[in-house]
Amino acid sequence: MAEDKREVVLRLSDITMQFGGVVAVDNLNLDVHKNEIVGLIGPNGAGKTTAFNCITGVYEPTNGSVEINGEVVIENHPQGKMKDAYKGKNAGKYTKAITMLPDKVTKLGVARTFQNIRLFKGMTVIENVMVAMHMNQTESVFGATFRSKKARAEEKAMREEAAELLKKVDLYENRNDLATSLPYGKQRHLEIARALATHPTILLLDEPAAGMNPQESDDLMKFIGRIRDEFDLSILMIEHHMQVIMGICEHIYVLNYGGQIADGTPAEIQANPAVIEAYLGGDE
Amino acid sequence: MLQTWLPYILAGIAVGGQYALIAIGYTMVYGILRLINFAHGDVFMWSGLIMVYLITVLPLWASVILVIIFAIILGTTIEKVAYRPLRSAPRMSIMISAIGVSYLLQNFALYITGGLTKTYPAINFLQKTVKIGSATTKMVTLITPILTIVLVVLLVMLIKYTKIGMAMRAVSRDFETSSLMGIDINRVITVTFVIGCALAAIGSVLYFSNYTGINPMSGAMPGLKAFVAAVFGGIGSVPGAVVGAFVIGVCENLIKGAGWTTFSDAFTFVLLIVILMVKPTGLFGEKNIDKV
Amino acid sequence: MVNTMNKKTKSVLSVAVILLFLILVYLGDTVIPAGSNWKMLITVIEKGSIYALVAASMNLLNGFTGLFSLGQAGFMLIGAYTYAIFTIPAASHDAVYQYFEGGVIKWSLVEMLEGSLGVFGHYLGMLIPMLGAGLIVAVIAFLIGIPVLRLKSDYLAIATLGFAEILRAFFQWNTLGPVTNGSNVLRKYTTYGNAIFPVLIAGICIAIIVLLINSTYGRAFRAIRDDEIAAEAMGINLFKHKEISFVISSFFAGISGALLAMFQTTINATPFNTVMTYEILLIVVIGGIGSITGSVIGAFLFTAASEWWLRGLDAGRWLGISATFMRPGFRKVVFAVLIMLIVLFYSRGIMGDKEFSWESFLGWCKNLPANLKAWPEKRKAKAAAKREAKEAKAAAKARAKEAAESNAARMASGEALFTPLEVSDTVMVFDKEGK
Amino acid sequence: MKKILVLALSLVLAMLALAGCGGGSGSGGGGDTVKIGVFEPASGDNGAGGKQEILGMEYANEMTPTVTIGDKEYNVELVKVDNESDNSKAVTAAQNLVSQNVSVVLGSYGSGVSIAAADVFADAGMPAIGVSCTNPQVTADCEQYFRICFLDPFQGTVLANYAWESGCKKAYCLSKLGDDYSVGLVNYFVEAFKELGGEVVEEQFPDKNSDFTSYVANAKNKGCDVFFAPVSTEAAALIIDQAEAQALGMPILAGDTWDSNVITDAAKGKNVDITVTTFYQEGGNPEFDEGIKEWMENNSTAMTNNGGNTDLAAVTALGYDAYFVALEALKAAGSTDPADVLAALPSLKVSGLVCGDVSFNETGDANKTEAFVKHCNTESGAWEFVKTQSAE
Repeated sequence: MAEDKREVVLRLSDITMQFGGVVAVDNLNLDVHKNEIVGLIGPNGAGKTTAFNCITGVYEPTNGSVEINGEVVIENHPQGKMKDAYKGKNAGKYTKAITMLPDKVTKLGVARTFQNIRLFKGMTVIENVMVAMHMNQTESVFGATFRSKKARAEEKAMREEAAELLKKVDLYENRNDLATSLPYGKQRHLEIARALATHPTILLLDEPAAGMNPQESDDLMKFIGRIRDEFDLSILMIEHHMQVIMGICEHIYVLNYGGQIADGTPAEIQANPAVIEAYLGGDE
Repeated sequence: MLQTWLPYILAGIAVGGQYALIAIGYTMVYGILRLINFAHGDVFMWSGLIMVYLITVLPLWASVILVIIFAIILGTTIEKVAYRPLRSAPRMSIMISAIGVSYLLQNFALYITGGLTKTYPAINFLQKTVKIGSATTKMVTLITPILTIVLVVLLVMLIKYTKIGMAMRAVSRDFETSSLMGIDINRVITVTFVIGCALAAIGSVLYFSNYTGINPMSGAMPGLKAFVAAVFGGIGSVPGAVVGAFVIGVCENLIKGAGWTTFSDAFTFVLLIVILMVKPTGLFGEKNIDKV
Repeated sequence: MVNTMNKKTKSVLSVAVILLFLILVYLGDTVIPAGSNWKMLITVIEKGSIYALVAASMNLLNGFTGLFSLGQAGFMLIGAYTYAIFTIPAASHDAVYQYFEGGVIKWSLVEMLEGSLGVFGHYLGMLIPMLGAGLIVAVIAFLIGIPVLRLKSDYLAIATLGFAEILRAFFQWNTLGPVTNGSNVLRKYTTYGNAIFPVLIAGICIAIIVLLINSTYGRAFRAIRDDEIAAEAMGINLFKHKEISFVISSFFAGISGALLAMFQTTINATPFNTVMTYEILLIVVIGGIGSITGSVIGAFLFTAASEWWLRGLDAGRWLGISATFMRPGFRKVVFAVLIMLIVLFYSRGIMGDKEFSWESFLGWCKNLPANLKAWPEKRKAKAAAKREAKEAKAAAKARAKEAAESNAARMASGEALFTPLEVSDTVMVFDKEGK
Repeated sequence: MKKILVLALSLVLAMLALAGCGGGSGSGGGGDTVKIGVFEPASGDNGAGGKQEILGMEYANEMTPTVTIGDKEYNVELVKVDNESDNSKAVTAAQNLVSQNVSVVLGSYGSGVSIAAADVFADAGMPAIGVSCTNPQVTADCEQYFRICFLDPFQGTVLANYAWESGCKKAYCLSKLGDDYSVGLVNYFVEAFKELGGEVVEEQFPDKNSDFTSYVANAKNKGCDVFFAPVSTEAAALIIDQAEAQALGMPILAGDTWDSNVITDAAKGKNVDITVTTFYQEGGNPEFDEGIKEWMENNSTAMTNNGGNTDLAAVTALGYDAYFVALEALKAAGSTDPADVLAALPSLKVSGLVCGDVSFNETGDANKTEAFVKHCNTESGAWEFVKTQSAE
């Protein structure tokens, strides 16, 4: 396997997530390089979304570490009750306990979408995008309430940028509609636009093509490629549509029952017997 | 030393047992519907109030049975009318509905009683004075904890070993999946309310035999305290609620005994906040993980 | 045309209406004699505007940030006491704090400032303790918020309710008597002279709340309400924003507490109990959770109904009907039933989550005759639709039952391990986290 | 369905609005009626007492339904409003009375609500006659408030003297948090009792409390020899019950609120020793006693409001007196204008009342120097007269 020369922007080392006695993610090691599109696949319940949640700070991994742009931002090792209950590997390897809340992770440039779309239901399309820009505004609540000059300027800039972004994802026409009134496919686009509004360097997409027909998936594929170039992103995506994954990912990781069973280029993965067995089911 | 504190401990155990009987209703309903049934304390108050009226025409045993039946009907009707239609509505709506029902029950009681305190009928057997060591107290003080424990053991057995008990556990664990498995959710919820209200009615007989005045607000404080007991023990856990109730009952009386009477009610809430901070799942509660 | 109304016209119109209202209130309070029934209208406007403010502040939390807090009465209590304590005239201290040797604070801010600044000082002396009331409440809310705001919805509700009860006991504590007068009422403090005062203050405060809601922070609050996890993923610091919302809401609850103190002319901790919080909550619900306009309308309706219109129900004579069942307490029963009807059948409240705007108002006025005319047909259509929906529901129910049965059978045979279960369209979706 | 409901609701509200406006103008025009406002609790903690006080006024109104003011005969109409024993509701309730154009207000039972409403009456220039509100703050600094009963400093001293004279050295004093009446009376009692050389233990119970076990136990444990609890009748019944259950073993002492059949009913057949000070001794005016009892027997609502029997409460007698004081004031004023009534009140002297003559001192309080001491006979369930006691 050829060594990737680009710098690593996201690295998971030995990430293990254990809920009670269930190991949802078992010793996952994964690298995302700059401008790379990486796929994370596996059958239902393989622990893909859990891995996402470990990266974004929603869950605290039981063991292992997450590095963003070469810096360890999350690290944990089995503690307390988990010390005895821990079933994973590399128990003694990590010693620190660094946690990070999801909003901090986002501020570090990691944005995500959700498997089951989580738009802000009571808000319009443009408001959904503007919310994501809130973290970058600097005016205090006092100034913002009383519409200081700075607040007005920031608000205006925000609105303009959001409009720009919406144009890029073909949602400008719908900007004043309620987010929930959009058709399903557009809601997916909006979720991605919203994630982009946080100015990420790494984008995590959780099943962006779920529920789409082949034509839509195809469009989405192109769309993802386009935003990667346009926004200079590195992308890690979970997907079931093999067509999408194989079409755009440069590197693919395969999970099954929490464990990492293979990684490699699309061609390598397609030829890997373990993967085929995981998907088609071997002899039980 | 014990001589001095015995009366407080006895009173605490008695009132704790009565809180426990109310708390079970809270904890079971919360376990299944994730709803703080604010009206539960008022069902308890109404049980007491109905007893006052029934006893004037019926013998004691018949009144007690009718009171229990009344509480069950009231509780299940509230569920059917005020909670069931809102089951798929946001969580806040159903809680507001519960508060509204509580407001209605209190005001209706206010209207019926004319705002006056009614004296609970004397049940001689329960109100007989007995002497334990240095303390003199009512018979009900001794009967309450025993009866409470017996009822709780029966209830725990029901939940553990019967089919409906199994269904209840399943529903409290996972509402959607249970309904997919063909469990009749509505029946489970109704049974939950039946059990909760019946116990509250029994609790009302014991409680009001001990503290014989009933007014429209009589249910509010015991209700809140019972809910705190349920949280303390770990919401959804029946034994937890009982332990919580006894702890609250005893502590409350010891605090009064220590001369901090101003803060006897406030203490319950301090306890609530401390437990929520330190162990939000309560003593026996289980942690559940949010799905993202 | 309604649609072409420009911004300037709208603001002129709004200012004109507000000014007219203020003038009417001012004149109303001055001109209407004490013995007139219309005086009740002024009383309702006073109390209604105070409740409108506290309801709006509660709506900011419950309706816009999605925090189910029940501590409002407790915060009003602190506000009321703070205001009262600093404005009791020096000469009245001995009478008010009769059991506590005149208390420890022997001066009144109003008198001090009045002495040096005249009438202006008088009002400044009222405004400063009122602002102080808000600030003290905000600080206390900040401290309470640190532990409490990490809790999930109903735990938060019960914890804030608990704090309110603790505060109430604290304020009645005899040891604090020299400051709070213990169990006894505080009275004789400076109150406002004309009903325009609470209306104006409440109006300004509500306007600030509206500005906040429409700012970028308000957007963040609504994001938290709609979806906490997504909001967090968008870089919104949940705790910080919940604290901001909680503190600001409490600040205004404190101000409204101070206004309530002035309205009542005497203050005592007992009535600031859970019933009061429930009443405020019900106002928010009646008006519409997520609509400030609704909270304001709700507050006036609630006050007018409970204090004025329905009083006849207690006295045995109402709308010309006399009946023996109309005795004290009947008013509250009718009132509670009305509220339950709203909660059950009209849970979006009067305004839903819409706000007042001139366009929609004028549009509504314009379409009213047409709508009224079309109403019978609409009703027919609706009935038909309802019938259809009912039939569809029954059919779906049957399907769901079938699916459940077959699922159960397949579960039993172990088949379901390999194939997904059927999910029917009407299987009840019960959202445990209330999203 | 929803639409209909919405429409119905808005219709009801619209009608309410009309009713609110229409009701006033309709009843305000009657030329031959003079309205007397009754500001009393009909619900809440003091509901029972308030109702008994209203009974006296109703009976008096039935006996003397008209009054001649100037040379014109007026029908007297009682306008009742429920202050819910709640200080925050009292203000609007009082405002409601004022807006109904009454000439004078009677009430209230319970001092807190009267203090709370005082400013409303003051602002409106409405004369108010306190009936059984004994806290000094009611009339202090309020020129519009008068009262026909004695005051707590007086009553507290009387009770302290009585306790001391019966050989009590250490008193347990219980009051209710946030209740001006009980806290105030306990305060005056403590002051006087300490001056006499006694010792006190003070405790307070919170709102809505119904568990008095620990308070009774505290009194016993601290070695007190008298249990002073001038609280509402609601709490009183519960205290008596616990006193019996735990064999309190010391006399219970209380103020005027306890002079009610609620107490005698609760104490009947129990081993408790209850003594109270009060305004009126049953049998002091046989004619009145018989009359009102007969009236109650023929009036089931009145009977219910009195707690189901015809035992007289002192506040009923006071309520009766208050009505006649109001009539006399109206006569003296010569008009139905509240301002004239207010002007007539300070110099008013009324005799022939059942609880003794009434004249007001400069703060507006009745000049009363005697209280009746009564003891509860637990066998017959009736009050027995002990003595009259003055403060000295």
